[in-house]
Amino acid sequence: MGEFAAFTILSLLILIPAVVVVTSKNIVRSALSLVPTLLGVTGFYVLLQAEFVAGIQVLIYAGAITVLLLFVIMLTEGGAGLQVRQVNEQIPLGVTAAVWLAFLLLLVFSRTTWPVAQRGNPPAYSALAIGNAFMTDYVLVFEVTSLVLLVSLVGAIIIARREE
Amino acid sequence: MQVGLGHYLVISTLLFCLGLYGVLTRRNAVAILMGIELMLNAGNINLVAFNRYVAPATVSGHVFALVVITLAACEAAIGLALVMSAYRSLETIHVDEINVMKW
Amino acid sequence: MPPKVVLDWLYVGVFAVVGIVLAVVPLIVVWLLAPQMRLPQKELTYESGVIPFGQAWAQFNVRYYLFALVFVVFDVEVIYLYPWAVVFRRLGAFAFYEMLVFLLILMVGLAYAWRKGALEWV
Amino acid sequence: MSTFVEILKAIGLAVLVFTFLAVVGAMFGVYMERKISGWIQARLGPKHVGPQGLLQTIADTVKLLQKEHITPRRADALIFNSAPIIVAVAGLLDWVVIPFGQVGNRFLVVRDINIGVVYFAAMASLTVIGILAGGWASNNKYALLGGLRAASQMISYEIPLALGILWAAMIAGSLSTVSLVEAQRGGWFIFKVPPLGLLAALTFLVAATAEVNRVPFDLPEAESELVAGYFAEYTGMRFALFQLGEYAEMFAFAALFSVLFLGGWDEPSLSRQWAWVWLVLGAGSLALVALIQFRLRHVLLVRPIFILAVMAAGLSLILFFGVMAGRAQVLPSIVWFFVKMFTLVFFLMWMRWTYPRLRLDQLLSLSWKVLLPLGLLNLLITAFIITVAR
Repeated sequence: MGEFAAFTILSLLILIPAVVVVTSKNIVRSALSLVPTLLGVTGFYVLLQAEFVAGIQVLIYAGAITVLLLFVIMLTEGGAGLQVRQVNEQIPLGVTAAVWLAFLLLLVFSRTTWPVAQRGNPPAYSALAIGNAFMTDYVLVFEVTSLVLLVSLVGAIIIARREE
Repeated sequence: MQVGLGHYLVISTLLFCLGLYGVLTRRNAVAILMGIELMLNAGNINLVAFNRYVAPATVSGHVFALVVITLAACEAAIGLALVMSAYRSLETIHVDEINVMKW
Repeated sequence: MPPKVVLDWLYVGVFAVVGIVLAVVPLIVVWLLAPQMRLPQKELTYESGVIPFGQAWAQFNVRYYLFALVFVVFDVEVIYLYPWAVVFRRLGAFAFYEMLVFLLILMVGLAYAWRKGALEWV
Repeated sequence: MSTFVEILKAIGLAVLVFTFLAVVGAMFGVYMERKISGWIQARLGPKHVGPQGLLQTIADTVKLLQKEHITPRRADALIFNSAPIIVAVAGLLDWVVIPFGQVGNRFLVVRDINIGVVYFAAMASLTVIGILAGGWASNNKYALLGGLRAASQMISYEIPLALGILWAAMIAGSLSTVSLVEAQRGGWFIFKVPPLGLLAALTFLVAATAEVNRVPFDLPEAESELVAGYFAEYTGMRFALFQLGEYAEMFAFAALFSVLFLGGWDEPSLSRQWAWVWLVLGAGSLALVALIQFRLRHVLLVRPIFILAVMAAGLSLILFFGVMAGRAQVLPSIVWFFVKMFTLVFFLMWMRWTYPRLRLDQLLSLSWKVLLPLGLLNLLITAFIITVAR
């Protein structure tokens, strides 16, 4: 009961700002509406008992990626873009594609029986379990991640500084 | 009422389609990136939800989610670097006006 | 009774809601107590007493972006250090070498950014 | 049903913590700041409202409550009004994981979240969004510039901050604040693996000072060049909310520093044969008190030192007699928490009048070229020492 109430509140917290994100005429408001959506997703992770992922979601998405987006908005158009039309002429196409995809996916979901496990409890201390997984089973993922980070750092610096 | 896997899948589907709509209809490159972030978040909800309901004792889904978050950060960094670069050479970040391949 | 994790964050949620309410209350009190007289001069943007010109929403230096960029990459790196910090004592030297490789690769990135002047504020 | 009780409990605690922050953090903090600033500048500071001006901030709050709210015509009203709330709430949320002390087997902490320090870092990073939103929504050149500067400064120092947190978490092998304090029973982390513990603590302290935008890292709010930075356009209570968030954050970082490196609520304990150290310390501080009282009575500059010396003398003598009387815990743990937190806050305020403001380029290179490599190396060397080289 309580779980369902929390789930409903969080769903609204995710979906309503998400609608603002994709429809607002003001790009800064779009970017700021991203924050409640991301925090709602954090709430989902908590309900799913993925505590560490929840913390990281706030730290990276809300604390870093949103800030990066806001920076770029302020460094490019900022408020100057407020008068400019923000949407292109593809609205009918966009609506069709989104609704059709949603319909298709929901249809598929409703017809599939997932192999839901009846037993097993999530690890109580998820950071510990994740650390163990990274250091043993997923060690290759872990090391390659650092390469991905390195490449994206180098690439982004090259792209952003090109003309100096 | 119990919250099951299906509930999470429905919400993540809706979020994904909202993101898709944003990507298809926005002119502003930064707004398109925001749409992509929404879609990645929807994917992440699925990863963690499947982990919880299909294999609750493991953390593989959490690990994938972390990797996706990492990739989202890298994608945002590179994508926004491209936006900055386009803005500096073409004075616009509206993707329908960036239509020349070489300046 | 929800599991500890959910309960912990339930508190966080309640704190956020109560915090917002308590932060709005003084604003309502002000709205009730304070005098209100709208004057066009009062609502001008403050620019040290000079009549403001132009929009503040103008462009700024690209440098800000470069720092934000390096920040995002290193912030992501740090999230991998947290789980490592919890387990590495249990796993011993092996975990140390894994992290050494991870950090060395990233230090190359830092050195590159340094070399290319992305950490320079000119 | 029990969930409902928990929610009521959470609401009660939230009101309690918010009141605590408003009274101790903002009101007393502002008073302390003004008094100390006054003394260091050889002034008296607030003096007229209440004994020694103690009620000055309450008078100020009442005044702020009656001030008109002005929203500049060209501002984005919705974002403009919500930005101070974001900053204040982020400051409040930090306090969920701060442990105040221990009574018997119970810990005085709102919730001991498993990933406490990650949570703290995450909530602290939310402040940046509020500041950036406030600076942009004002549509004011000073405010936007201040907001951008504040944001780039805060994000630059978040990494060294996280490395400092990680250092302590690594030694304790845990991310929860309570177990971090418990792990320091035997020795505070600032003394661990000398001198690397001290180095990590200093990295963290510098980064924390920058993170809360205090001198010498206060250029986002530099009153002499940017008027007031990102809150230039904010009036009355909305300005007060920004201040509340800022002070809440400052006290939270001071508390976190003591949790990470100074043993939190842990009492500094010496065994019986070392108890004379307390006596020596107490006698020394008493001598200092006497010197200031009889010789330098009229020099305002030494008053902060006087207060510190009185505190040190009192605490060391109490500790001495407590140890001699054979008590395991001389003072309640919550006292120690407050002593450590206020000493650090005092230190931050002292620094404000000691160091000049850094330039933006100096500030950024301090973070990226000194603190970040230092923090990473410190982490690696410490990890090497405690695993491989043992």
